[in-house]
This record gives sequence, structure tokens and C-alpha cells, in this order.
Amino acid sequence: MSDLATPLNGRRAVGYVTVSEDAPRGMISLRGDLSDGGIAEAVRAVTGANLPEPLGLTAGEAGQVAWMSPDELLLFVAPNQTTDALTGLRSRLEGVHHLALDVTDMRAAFRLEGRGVREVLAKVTPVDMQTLAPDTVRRTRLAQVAGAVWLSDEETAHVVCFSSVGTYVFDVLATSAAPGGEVGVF
Amino acid sequence: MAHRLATGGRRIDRSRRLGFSFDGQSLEGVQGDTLASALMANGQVLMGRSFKYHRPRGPVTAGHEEPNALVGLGQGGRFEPNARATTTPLHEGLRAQSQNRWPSLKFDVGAVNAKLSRFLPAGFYYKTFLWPASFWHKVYEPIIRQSAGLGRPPEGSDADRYEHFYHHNDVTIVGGGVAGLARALSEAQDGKRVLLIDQDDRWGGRALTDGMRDGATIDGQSAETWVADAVARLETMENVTLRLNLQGTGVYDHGWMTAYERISDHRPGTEGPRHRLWKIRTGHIVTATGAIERPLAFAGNDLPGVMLASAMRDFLDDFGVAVGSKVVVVTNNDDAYRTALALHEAGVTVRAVVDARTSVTGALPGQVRDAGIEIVTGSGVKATGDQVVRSVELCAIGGDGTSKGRISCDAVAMSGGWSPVPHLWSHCGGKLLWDDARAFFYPDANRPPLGADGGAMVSAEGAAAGDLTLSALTQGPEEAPMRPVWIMPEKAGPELRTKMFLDYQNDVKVSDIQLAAREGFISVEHAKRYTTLGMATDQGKLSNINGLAVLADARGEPIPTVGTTTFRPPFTPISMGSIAGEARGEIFQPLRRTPIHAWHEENGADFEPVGQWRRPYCYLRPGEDRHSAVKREVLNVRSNVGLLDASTLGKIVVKGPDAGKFLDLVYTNMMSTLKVGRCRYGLMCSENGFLIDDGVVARLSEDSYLCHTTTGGADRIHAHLEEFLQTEWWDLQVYTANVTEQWAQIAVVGPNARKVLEKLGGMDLSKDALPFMAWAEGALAGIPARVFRISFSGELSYEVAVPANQGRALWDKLLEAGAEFDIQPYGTEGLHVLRAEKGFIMIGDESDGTVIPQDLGLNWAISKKKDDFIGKRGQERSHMTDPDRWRLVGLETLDGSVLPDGAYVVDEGENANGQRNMQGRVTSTYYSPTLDRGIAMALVRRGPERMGEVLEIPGTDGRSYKARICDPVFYDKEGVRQDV
Amino acid sequence: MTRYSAFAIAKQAMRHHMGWDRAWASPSPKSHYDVVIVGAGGHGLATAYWLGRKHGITNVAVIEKGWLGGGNTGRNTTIIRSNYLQDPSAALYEKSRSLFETMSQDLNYNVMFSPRGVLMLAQTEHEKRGYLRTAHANMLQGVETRWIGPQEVKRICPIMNIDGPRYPVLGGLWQERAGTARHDAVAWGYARACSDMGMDIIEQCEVTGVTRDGDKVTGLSTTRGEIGCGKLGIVVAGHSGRLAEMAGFRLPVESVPLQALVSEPIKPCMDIVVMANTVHGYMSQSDKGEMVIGGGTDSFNGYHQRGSFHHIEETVRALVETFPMISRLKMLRHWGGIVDMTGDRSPILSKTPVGNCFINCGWGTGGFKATPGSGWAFAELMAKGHSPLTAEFGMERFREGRFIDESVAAGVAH
Amino acid sequence: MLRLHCPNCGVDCDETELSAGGEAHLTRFGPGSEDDDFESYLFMRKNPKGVHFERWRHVMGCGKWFHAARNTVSLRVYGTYPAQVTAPPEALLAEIDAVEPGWRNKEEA
Ligand SMILES: Cc1cc2nc3c(=O)[nH]c(=O)nc-3n(C[C@H](O)[C@H](O)[C@H](O)COP(=O)(O)OP(=O)(O)OC[C@H]3O[C@@H](n4cnc5c(N)ncnc54)[C@H](O)[C@@H]3O)c2cc1C
Ligand SMILES: NC(=O)c1ccc[n+]([C@@H]2O[C@H](COP(=O)([O-])OP(=O)(O)OC[C@H]3O[C@@H](n4cnc5c(N)ncnc54)[C@H](O)[C@@H]3O)[C@@H](O)[C@H]2O)c1
Ligand SMILES: Cc1cc2nc3c(=O)[nH]c(=O)nc-3n(C[C@H](O)[C@H](O)[C@H](O)COP(=O)(O)O)c2cc1C
Ligand SMILES: [Zn+2]
Repeated sequence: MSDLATPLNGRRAVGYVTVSEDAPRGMISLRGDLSDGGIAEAVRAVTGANLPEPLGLTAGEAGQVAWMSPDELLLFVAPNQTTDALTGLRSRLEGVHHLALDVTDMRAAFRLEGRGVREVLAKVTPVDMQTLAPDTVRRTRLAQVAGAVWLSDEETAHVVCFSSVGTYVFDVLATSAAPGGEVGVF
Repeated sequence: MAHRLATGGRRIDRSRRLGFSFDGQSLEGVQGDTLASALMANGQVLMGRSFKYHRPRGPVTAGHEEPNALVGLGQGGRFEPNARATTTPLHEGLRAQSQNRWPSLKFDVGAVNAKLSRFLPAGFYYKTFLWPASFWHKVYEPIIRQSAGLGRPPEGSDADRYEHFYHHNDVTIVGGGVAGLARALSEAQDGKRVLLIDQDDRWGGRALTDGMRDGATIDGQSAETWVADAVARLETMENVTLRLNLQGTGVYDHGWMTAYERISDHRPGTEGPRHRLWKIRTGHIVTATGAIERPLAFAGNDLPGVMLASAMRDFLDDFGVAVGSKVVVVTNNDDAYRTALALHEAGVTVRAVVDARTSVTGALPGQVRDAGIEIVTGSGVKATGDQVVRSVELCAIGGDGTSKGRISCDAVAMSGGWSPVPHLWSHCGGKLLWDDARAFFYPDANRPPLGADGGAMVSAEGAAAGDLTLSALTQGPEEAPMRPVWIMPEKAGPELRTKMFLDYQNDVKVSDIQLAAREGFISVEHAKRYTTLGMATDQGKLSNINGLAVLADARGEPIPTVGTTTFRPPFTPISMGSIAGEARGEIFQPLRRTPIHAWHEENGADFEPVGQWRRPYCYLRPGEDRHSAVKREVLNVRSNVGLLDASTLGKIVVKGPDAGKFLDLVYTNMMSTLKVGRCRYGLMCSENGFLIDDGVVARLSEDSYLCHTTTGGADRIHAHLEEFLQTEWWDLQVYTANVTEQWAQIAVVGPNARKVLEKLGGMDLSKDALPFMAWAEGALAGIPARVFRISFSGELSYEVAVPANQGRALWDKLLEAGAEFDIQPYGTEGLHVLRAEKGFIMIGDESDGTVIPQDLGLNWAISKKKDDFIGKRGQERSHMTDPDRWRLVGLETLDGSVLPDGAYVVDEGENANGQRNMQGRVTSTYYSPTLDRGIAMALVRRGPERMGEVLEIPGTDGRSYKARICDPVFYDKEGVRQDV
Repeated sequence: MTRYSAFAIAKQAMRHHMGWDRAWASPSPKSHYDVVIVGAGGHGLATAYWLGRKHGITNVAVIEKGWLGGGNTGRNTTIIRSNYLQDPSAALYEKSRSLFETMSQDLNYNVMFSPRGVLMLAQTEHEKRGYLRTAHANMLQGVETRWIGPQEVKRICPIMNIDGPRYPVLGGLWQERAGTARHDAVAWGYARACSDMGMDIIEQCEVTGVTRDGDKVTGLSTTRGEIGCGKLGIVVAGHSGRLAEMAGFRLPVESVPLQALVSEPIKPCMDIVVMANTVHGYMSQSDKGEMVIGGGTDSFNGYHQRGSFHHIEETVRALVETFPMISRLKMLRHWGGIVDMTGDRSPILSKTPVGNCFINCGWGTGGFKATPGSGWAFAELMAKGHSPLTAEFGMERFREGRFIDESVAAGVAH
Repeated sequence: MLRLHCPNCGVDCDETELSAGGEAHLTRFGPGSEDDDFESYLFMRKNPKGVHFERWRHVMGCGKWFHAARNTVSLRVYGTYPAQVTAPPEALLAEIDAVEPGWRNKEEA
């Protein structure tokens, strides 16, 4: 299906960590007053997830919610659910000052797998990758561009960036993960 | 003569032999050798030539402070100049070349400089080469440049790759000698996250050579045992990271550090990066970087074979290499006696120990006496030889150098005492104290560099802190006080002083510093820059203290009053490659790609960089050049239909109850009155009033707008909006989002545009349903789309935005549907020409950061009704309202030719500075395919008031162009074509 | 003063160079001078020099808080060029460049002015148009420059990679008579000449206050006592804001660290100066053989002469891309200087709201090249009250919105 | 290489994740204002050698602006605080008083 297209068509590079384009996901950017109960309710209704704490990531049966800033969340839903979720949000937030947008197509997402995921990311971001707890989302710098990283477990990391620089970020990660570059400190 | 001993050598494995070459000659060393030890094992002490006088030089140290033994390493894409032989691990096949000599290391023509050295004192070049004036650049400078410089420049691209690595911890300890290890243990036991690094490939520092020799103990254990034990304990601790071959190179503010890891220099061509630059963010930095021995300033102290005493015993202990077979030790302290003992034990003849002190009583000298080695007290030396030292002449230390006898030898071990290594401590402003008795600067613990919280960011430990013998930890032989000696002998005359080298690499001698002082270069910083003391690749690690002392003496002031020069990173030079890291080739910078980028690449796009995007300038067909391609593309748009990838245009959603109010503040025109479903062209200015961006705003709903920006403007303008929302008008209820990349945007432009789109089906795009400056949402060919009827070409035009991942599909469908109308993509140049023919301005061409909208005749887009908008106040200033401002007009050349890019309109006469007066400039100039002649826009003084006037525009091509002022709209003045 | 020459060296060589005089005297401050210049950087010293040489004012002191030439004069990348876009700048920098041509002879001090040529590289169409504009302006301003194509770029600078891959070289603006000079020598040469005219150069003397009588300056408080003056010239670069504050007026300047670095020395491999603004880096090779490289400024105010490492990184990255061979060279040292940036990035040479007090500042990242011209023009302003070369550089231009914006055609200063 | 705490998201930011926004607490002068005030708003900066209140944006992170009190010589950071205020919080000023006695006088001079 054409609407499942991703910017890199599922590219993959195998080094001492495997870097691959993540499976397609719907992404919704939601801005609003997060302390307003209405937002939490709407988010729960469409994803099943609770509102995350700052820098947190929560999951529900229909999606995940990542904290982006004090007034912004990023919702991940199944790719074919984006429009419904968006409609759901908008109708529930009728009358509440907010902004909800489909941002699926403006992002590229990567998955890193292997024992060295923390280390490979530590080559491209100034975040302390040694201590970053799983399900903590850090928006940061990835080499020369902005992006977000989080770990879902010790051997799986996720990276999201803008789609126009998807190829760049992929290449940077693949280079960092290339054999012979093992640092071996974490 | 230098040679390998039959036994010994802690670092080497004699069973593994390694072939290498030096200046083309094949030689053999063993595993564990450095290039320097391997060369000396082969009898080769002469390794290079000095910078200025091209004097023969051999290694003077065994480590990172080496100023002399610099070589060119490797070949082709792996060639590196100025590599220190003393820290270059030997590997099979290593190829090294000596430097700064011609034709050969032994016979160097440049060595004539040494003969002329009397005429080439410090700073001689400031005093001569003055006449004739043109000779400096044409004659003298090239000769000086050729004779200066060290290694050969690398050529071409680097065959290796590099990377960075960020590390975070509580404490970073630099130096894994006993002091660093002990500190690591105590910090680790406190539960801190500790990083302990050492530049060497083994732990233990000097304790392994020095501590093992005289039976000193650490905590009651032998040094070797203690070190092994400490490392073993640290290795078991979760919170400790231990790294060898990692040099702390720079200390920066807020606990930030760089460290330099050499990964594959000793196995070139293997997988993985060559160097890795660590970027460390740490809570506290400990410098346990030890101490460096100082040379003694005696005449001939730079001859090959004259070496630091500690280096000589390192070569012996670590590599089983004796630098000579008959050695004289010259010292002012007890430590050098360890070298005498080491040599003696290894069977090397020690001809004498010459000690500057008049009475020598300590334990170590005692052992030397017991070994039957002669100790000459109260004395100094002068060394003689040619390409290696041949003998020393003894003299009284307090005298003028009158010879008291000669001792023949082939190596001299010298020691002027030790200095703590203060570099990292000092990089961020840590202060030093002077210790008179031991004659060194050491960190002042009360004035450390301060961190972000105002607390001490760095502390020093062990020898680096001035505790040379680690008094709290180690129990060794008592050492008697040293006697500071800055010039040997103290009353040496000028003849001798011109042979006493301070800075070996840059050939700075005692006489040079004294000359500098005489000429008033008495500030230590002046003396440095006048003589180049400490400016060589070793950054004065050996020379600075001696130089300072000589300067202090010349000034008649104490050393601490003179002070040191500034310590700057890096600790030792690091490769540029490591600084650039992974950023090379494809990933030198992010290259931004639109969803249609791949199609452009496959279809002849001639790209131009626009910010980090690459946009097709035009699409070249076989046999076409840029000019003919652009012409074809433009004509095709005017007569058929063209396609433009406009995805890079910025798209910002602005939503909220106050969205209209906010946009009224950021645009010069009124946006709150825009109707839902309609579009309006808008301008944005800076507070200075200057035009910063333009674009079409579409009102999406009662409370939301979509603002288009220029390609370069997307991020900048989004940031500009957020800045005002967050920091100035935070009471406004508005959210913004930069959705530039969510949408692929394709402009379908030309008389046949509607026909093509109608073939795709799904939306009513008729003039009535979607009039000019309206937009609609729907689906085209099954793809959800927003269609804007806006035009930057003056033609019937639709901009279609679809979700980015379907952009390519839409593009393909448009090409397919448009085939029968000869649809063709066009590039940025075609876009520019089309808009110029219509007199539309382009941000960056008609505007340049100094232009206000009023200059461009855009007053219609500046609301008079609004009390305020960003830039309004700025535009009220006197210079902005000056009627003489240059304003936008069209220009047509009288002969139809194309005006040169960037040309100026001249006026009569000259200004007060003798410059030709100007009255305007060309902002855009093109050949118009539609009109088949040159067209241009220009900013001209009072331009619009001067229609019809003919102006003179000189080109740099020697021609002078004549052009008439006209309306900037060259084509379809009534605007009927776009509104069909 | 002993004149410098090869003959003088030969004569001294026989005496082991024992007979050389001090290059400049080191007197104690007198109680009053006709003119006091604060700041013994290149600009302050050049001002004093021209006050004496051209206007006959020699009862002058130059006050320096540290060692002379130790500010930005001693830490800049020494690029000298005059291919500026705007008329007032082109006039001032061209005057300056022409004075460099004879400076060694004027001062009897070899400042090693090396007119090896400066190339401003164009790597985007936009940049190319900017330089074509500058070329046209320069032609009318009497500044010799020309646009050259990529092949000629390669010919005069073979170590450059002109084929990209990211930013292929489209050509460049070439000023053949631009170049470099030995920065320290410029300060030393002026100091020696000023001293020779009887002026007092007072080092290790920090100005801590400005004394006024009504709205006129009458003198200074310094760490070496009170010094009276008829006229005061403030020429202290990054510290201008401080001095203005002492004198009682405000300046539109901000101080930020700017960084530079040098590689280890190698044999000659680059005969020109290259500035690559798209990728942000510039490089030349000194007579000693180091590659001298200029970096960027911190984006926040600072008085620490260090700067942040990531600017070094950005510059080196750019230059490795442009000159691939430097990848295997090693960085020897990097440092920073505090530069004073004005609202339009052009300097201020101006009278001030305070009587008898003049200010010369705001040279930002690119004032070394202006040293002799700035001194010439500022001396004229101080002596006569006006100078055609400084006319447009008054501080009132910000209020009027009359910028002298050099960044508009392309790129950065230096 | 600064490190500043972003009060909006709680992250200790590396300098490379931030963009600097110049002097804080400027009063915007718009149409009708005096030339002096307008000039001062756009150009005249305190540029102190010492305590400086300034604006930053966590551009590579939460995207939010905040304020920092920082010493321009020692680079010491006294604290960070939200962007939506027109003056530094009193508690922070008191803290600065404690470590830099007399800094306010310098400020006024
Ligand atoms: C890294 C770097 C690279 C550069 N590259 C170039 C380049 O390639 N080309 C170019 O043209 N320009 C360049 N510049 C800019 C150039 O260096 C300066 O514009 C120029 O040197 C300024 O000279 P100056 O005499 O005005 O200031 P300075 O040389 O800074 O002199 C000012 C003097 O005033 C003294 N002072 C300050 N306060 C007091 C006080 N209270 N009392 C007494 N004395 C005081 C200072 O100690 C200092 O010595 C560069 C600058 C830097 C930092
Ligand atoms: N008797 C004397 O006068 C004398 C003089 C000097 C040293 N010593 C002996 O030296 C030892 C001093 O111990 P210590 O631990 O203080 O110093 P050390 O010299 O033993 O250890 C310093 C360590 O730091 C490393 N190092 C230096 N700079 C570095 C950098 N920038 N990055 C990474 N690593 C770096 C060195 O490789 C070395 O391993 C004692 O054993 C002492 O007896 C004695
Ligand atoms: C053009 C130029 C060339 C330089 N070359 C060298 C050099 O070869 N070796 C060196 O150690 N420093 C060199 N420096 C840097 C100076 O040592 C010094 O770092 C700089 O003048 C700033 O002073 P500071 O570090 O004492 O603050 C050079 C500086 C300049 C401006
Ligand atoms: Zn934040």
C-alpha cells in the first residue's frame, strides 16, 4: 500500500549493531496544556496510554505516547489508524486550545539492535547513553541534526529524525556501527 | 654506539621480529619497540634535522614530549608528517622517512644555516630583507619558507576513517601512574563513576622503571605488584572504566574534556577507525600526568646521543637498548644516578657522573660510588661531536667554561630536575606556584580552574601536583636537594651561550632569549613570540622552564614574576581527521532530500546546493547545456505545462484563538481578515525593518493558518515565530508547528496545468470552484491533497501538497497524465527566470538583509491600519524614510543584451574617498526566453520616479551597458494568464 | 635608534649581538599628555604613529594593560584584503592594504607583508552572485579584484578539492594583492617607531577609570596612577564596552570569543589565502609552515579567551572537506581572542557623546587588515575632528538605521 | 563547552543542543517609541564582564526558551529560570549576591 511507504524503503545495515529503518508507524503531534485533564483523557481514549511524565514514554493497547516538551506529545499509532486517531483527538478536544497534526510523513525512524546500541548512539549524541533508562525519550542532537532516541530494552534502541535527513542519519549510524569501531566501555 | 643489549627490555618480545624501513633502508626491530628504540637498536641515533639551522638531531626523550625525532610515516593516503618516533609503535612493514633535510639526512644542504647561525639570531628577519620592497614576497620569503617547515605535506585524500565518542562520568583521571591508580581506587570506592585513562599502552607510569630500580615500595609492595594489584581491583569494579592508549588532550569549561585514542596507527589498513576523539563530560578532572625531566643548557646539548637521563634508562629498561656504550651522566639532582646505576648494571660503561652540586651525599650517589663510577662534583660540561656526541669537556659549574679535562663518550645522559606536567590543569585557568628549592611550577590547589557551579573543576595528583616521589604512598631512598642550574657553566660567555639549546626543535638558544631581553622583549609572551621558544610541536614541554629561567635572570627578577606562557590544548598534536570525526564524504554534512530527490537524480538533474538541500537547477537532456535546458524549461511552462518540486518550501501551521492577532504582528500585512479557503501573499520583516521572508498564507480554518516560507526560511522563520510567542507575547494562545517535511509539494504550472490535474481526477479545479488565490482539500488520483491556486510564474498554476511519502507517486502520475501535453519538470533557474519576467521579487536577490519592503514597491503589502508589527518601528527611522533610497525598477538594455550579474549603476563623479559614485545596482538579471532579450531588476536611487531614464552600467568585462528604467513587470502586465 | 639592515646584523654578529638597543622604551607615565591612546594593539599603536608622522602630535602615550600586541593583534589569522562590498569599507580597507605595501620600509621593520593573494571561494550560486556583485563594486571603488573560474582556482591552489562532492567550487573572487603579514611584527614595528618619535608606550598599566570635567574627558585613572590628557582615544577591541562605561556612554557592541588554530609546520604547500564561507573556514600557510586556520565565534557573550570546541570542530570539518590533505596533519594549538561585534558587524570610528573622547572599536573578526588604515584615519579624526575615511563609521548610524552591512553579498569578515 | 539546565524539560543540556539568544529582559519598543529607546532595544547591550542574564533555546531538545544567569568571565552558572518573566527571580538574585558581592553596583555604573 502506498501510504505505508517510508522515506528509506526499509534500508538496513549490519555492523556490530544492526541499523534498520523501523516498521511504519502513524505519528501525531499534539500540542496543548498537558495539565488540562482533557488532553490526558483524549490521549488515553485514542492510545490507551497514560500521559507520560516529562521525558517519558508510555504505552497502551492502541499506541504509545512520548513526551516531547511541556506542551507537546508525540503519539505513535498503527499506520492505518492515524486518521481515526486524529479525528478522535480533535473531536474530544473540541473547544480546548490545542494543535493536533499528522506528522507521520515528516519523520524517519530507525531501530538499532545488538549489544552495542548504547555505544553506537554515544558516538553521535551528547546524551549520557550509559545511564539512559529504557523508555526515557531524549530529544537531542544526532551528529549534525536534531532527533530523538530511546531504548526499549538493553539491546534495542529507537531513533527518530526528520525524513529529509533520514538518509544522513542512517548513514551516520551505519558508519558508527561498522565493524572495527567497537569501543567496549559500556 | 647505540645498540640492543643481549638481555632486558620490559616492553619487548624478542621472539617476534618486525621488518621496517628508514629512509629506504631495511631494518629489523622487535614487537614492543617504538620506532625510536628500534632505530637505536640498529645504531641509528641521528633521526632528524632541526627547524632553523638544520642541525643533526637524535631523540632526547622517550615519550610524548619529544622535540627532535620526528619522521614521516607511511605512504600515499596513509602518510603522516611529523610523527614522533618515540611514541610510534613499531609494526611490520612500517616505513619512515627523515624530514627537513636535502638531499639526505646525513648530508643536508640546509645545514649551511648552522654555519651562518651567527648571522641568524632570534628575529633576524625583522631587521633585514627590507629592500627592495618587492623582494620580500618574490625572493626572500620563498627561500625562507622552503627552508622552514618540517615534514612533507600529505597529498590527496586520507585513506582512514575517524570517529567521536561521548563519555559521561563523575571523575575523569588522566594518567595511570601510581598516583592516578591510587586516586581511581579511592574515588571508585566512594561509588563514583570513574574513567581512568593513560596515553601509554601499560599502566603504572614511571614507577615501573624508577620504582623497581632502587627497591622502593608502595604500601609495602614492589611497584610492579602494587600496580598489577591496583589494576586488577579496578577492573572488577562496575563503576570504573579503564582505557589505555587514550590521551587527555584538552580541558574545557564546564567539565568538558577531549581525549585522543590512537586505534590503528600500529596496524594500518585494518578495519575500524584510525583515531577516536573522546568528548568527555565529567564532574571532576584529576590530572595525574606525572612529571617531565628537564634538559640542561650546556654547549652542544643538542648533539645526537645527548639525552634525558630518564629517557636513557627507559630505553634500557623498556627496550633493552643502550644509547651508547660509553656514557657520561650530567646532573644537578639524585634521580639521574638511577640512570648511571641502570647503565652500569646493564654492562654499559659509565665514564663519569658530572654533578653540578659541590657536595653529593645521598643514597643513590652512594650506590654509584660503590659501583666504582667516578663522580665529578661542582662541575658542568660542554659537549662536542658532529653527527653524534664524541666527548664532553668538564668545567667548573660556577666558572666561564674553561676546560678542566675531556672525557670521550658516545652518549650523554642529562638531568636538570623534574617539572610537573601542568598542561591540563592550566587549560582552563588553573594557576601555578613556583617551588624555589625544587625549581618547578606546580598547581596551586587554592586556585584551581572553576566549574559551572563555581567549585574546583580540576585537581592534581602525584608528581603532577608537585609530589615527585609520591611521598605519602611510596617508601624509597632519601634524595638530597637538587641545585637549580639554568646555564652550564653559570658564567659562560657568548660563544658558549650560542651553543646552548633551549628549544631543540626551533633552535632557540640561551643567547636568543638574552638577546630578546636586551631588545625589550621582556614579557614572557614577547620573548616567546620573538624567539619562537615553546612554539614547536612539543609546545615547550622541555624548553619552557629553562627559557623562563634564562629570561628571569636577564631581567634580574625571580622566575615566578616572569610567569609562564599560556598553556593551550591539545596536550600533544592531534590529527585534524579525528577532529572532523565521521563527517567526511557522504556524511560530511546532512544532505536534505525531498521525497522526489531520487527521481531528479535519475533524470538528469543538475543540482545546486540550497542550504543543505540540493535542488535541481535544471534538467539536462543529452546534448544540452544549462542555458539551453533553462530556455526549454521556461518556454515549455509558458506554452505547455511544467512541473516543479517545491517540497522544500517551508510550511508552518499556526493555530489558536489568537492566531490571527499573532500573524498580524509578524507579517507586515493584515492576515486576520483573510477568509477561510483563501490565500494571501505576505511579507515578514526583522525588528530592524528589513525584509526577511515572504510567502503565501492560507487560512485553513477559523483558528488556523498555513504559512509558506522560502526554502531557506522554514527553520529560521519557525524559530522566529516561536521566539516571539515564547519570549515576548506569551499571553497569546497560539501553537505553531513546522510541517515542512510532512508534505511533498508540486507546482503544476502552465496553460495546460488544469487539464493535467483534471486527468488525475478527484477534485473540481475549475476557475469557479477554485479561483486564483484560493485553496481546497480533497484527493487527486486517490492521494489526499491540498491544492493551492497560487502562482510565481504568472501562469495558470496549482501547487499540490500531498503527504510526503506519496509525493513520488503523485509526481509519477503527473508525468504520466501530462505526457500528452509535453509536461516537463523545471528547476530553480527556470523558476527564477519565470518570476523575474513577472517582476516578482526573490528573497536573497532583491532583498539582501538591508532592503525594506518599501524599497521594493511592496507598500501594498504593508498594512497602514495596524498599530504594530515586527519591523514597523524600524522602518520609521530617518535612513529608512530617506527619499533618496534605492528603489526597485525594471531595466531593459538598449541593445537587448543581458546585464552582468551584480553590476552597479554609476553616477557622475567621485566621492570624498575617490570612489566612483554609484546610484543603484542590478539585483536580478536574466536572458528571458519568453521575450528573447535581457531583462533585469535593479534598485536605483529614486528609481520609480525616473521611468525612461537611461543609465550606465559598467561590467567587469570591460563593456559599459546602457539600460532604460522601466516597469519591473516584463510579461503579461495585466496578469490575465494566471487568472484563467 | 639603530637602523635595521643586513649590514647592521653583520656588524652586530661580530659582537655577539650585544649592541642592539631596546625596540621600544619602557617609561613611567608622565602626569599629562596631549593625547592618550588606551590599548596598545595594532590599531592603538598605528593611531599614535600617524598622529606623530602626519599631524605632528608626539606628546602621546599609549597605555596597555598587558603586553603590547597581546590582544587580538597577537592572536589573529593575519588575513589582509580589501575586497569589501560597501563603499566606506572598501575605502578604508584599501587604504589600509596599500599602507601595508610600504609598511616595512616606513617602519624600518620587516612586517613580512606577503601579497600572496586572497581567494574567496564560491560554492553556491548565491555566493557566486554575491562575489560577482563585489567584483563590480570593487572595480568602481578602485580595488583590484576579479572573478576566476574553478580551473584557475585549482591552478593557484592545487591542494584544494574543487569537485566537491557536496559543494563543488564554482570559482572565486581573487584579490591578487591581498595577503598576510606577521601580526606581532606589526605591533612591534609601530611600537618601535612611536617610541622613536618620543612617545611613551606604557605596558602593564590598566585603565580603571576615566576622569571628566563636565562632559569633557580630562584624564584617566590607571593601575600606575592618574594620567591627564587633552584628548582620549579608546582602542581596546573586546574591552570597548568596559572603557565606554568608564567614560560614561554606551556602545552597541558585544564581546565574544573567536577562535583560531594552527597545525604542525610542514613544507610549503599553499601559496595563497583561501576563505571558504559556505562551509565556514579559512586557511593559509605561515612562513614557518603551520597551516593557520580561523574558526567561528561563540554565540554568547564571553571574556574568556578560549571559546567552545565545537566551533573548532566545525571549521576543521569544513577544511578537511575542502583540503582533504589536512586530514593527516595534526592540530598543534588552538586559542581564542575577544572580539567586539557591532550591530552591523562594521567598525565604529567615531566621536562620542563625551567631549575630547574618541572611540575606535567594533572590528570584530576582521580588523587586523585594517590596522594601518584605521590608525591613519582615526589619527586624522582625532587631530582634525573629521576624516573622510571615518565619516560613515560614526556611532549614530544605528539610531538612523544606516548600516554598513558587509555580510549581504556573501559570507563572513576576516 | 557550556552545560545548562533546561528548566522546561529538566535536561542538562550540552552547549551543542542549545542556541543562544542574547541579553535577557529587554523591553521591546515598538511604533511611537523614542529613538533612544528603540536604539537601545535593538543595539545597546550591557555586555558585562561578569554577571549576565541571557536567553537560551533548547533547540535540539524541547524547543523551549529559558533564561540563564551566567558569569561571562568565569562562565559560572548561577541558575536558569523560565523565559516568561520580565526580571530574574529574587531568590536567584540573592544567591548571586552571596557569591559576587557588589555585582549590582557594577551593573548600575
Ligand atoms: C582568532 C582571531 C582571528 C582573527 N583573524 C583576522 C584576520 O584574519 N584578519 C583580520 O583582518 N582580522 C582578524 N581578526 C581580528 C583582528 O585581530 C582584530 O580586529 C584586531 O587585531 C584588533 O586590533 P586592536 O588593536 O583594535 O585590538 P587589540 O589588538 O585587541 O588591542 C586592544 C588592546 O587594548 C588593551 N586593553 C583593553 N582594556 C584595557 C584597559 N582597561 N587598559 C589598558 N589597556 C587595555 C588590550 O590589552 C589590548 O592589548 C581576528 C581576531 C581573532 C581573535
Ligand atoms: N625521583 C624523582 O625525582 C621522580 C621524578 C619524576 C617521577 N618519579 C616517579 O614517578 C612516579 C610518579 O607517579 P605519578 O603517578 O604521579 O606519575 P607517572 O609519571 O608515574 O604517571 C603519569 C602517567 O600519566 C600518563 N599521562 C601523562 N599525560 C597524560 C595525558 N595527557 N593523557 C593520558 N595520560 C597521560 C603517563 O603516560 C603516565 O603513565 C613515582 O613513581 C615517582 O617516584 C620520580
Ligand atoms: C598567525 C599565527 C601563527 C601561530 N603559529 C604558532 C606556532 O607555530 N606555534 C605555536 O605554538 N603557536 C602559534 N600561534 C599561537 C600562539 O602561540 C598563541 O596561542 C596565540 O598568539 C594566542 O595567545 P595565547 O595562547 O598566549 O593566549 C600562532 C598564532 C598566530 C596568530
Ligand atoms: Zn528543554
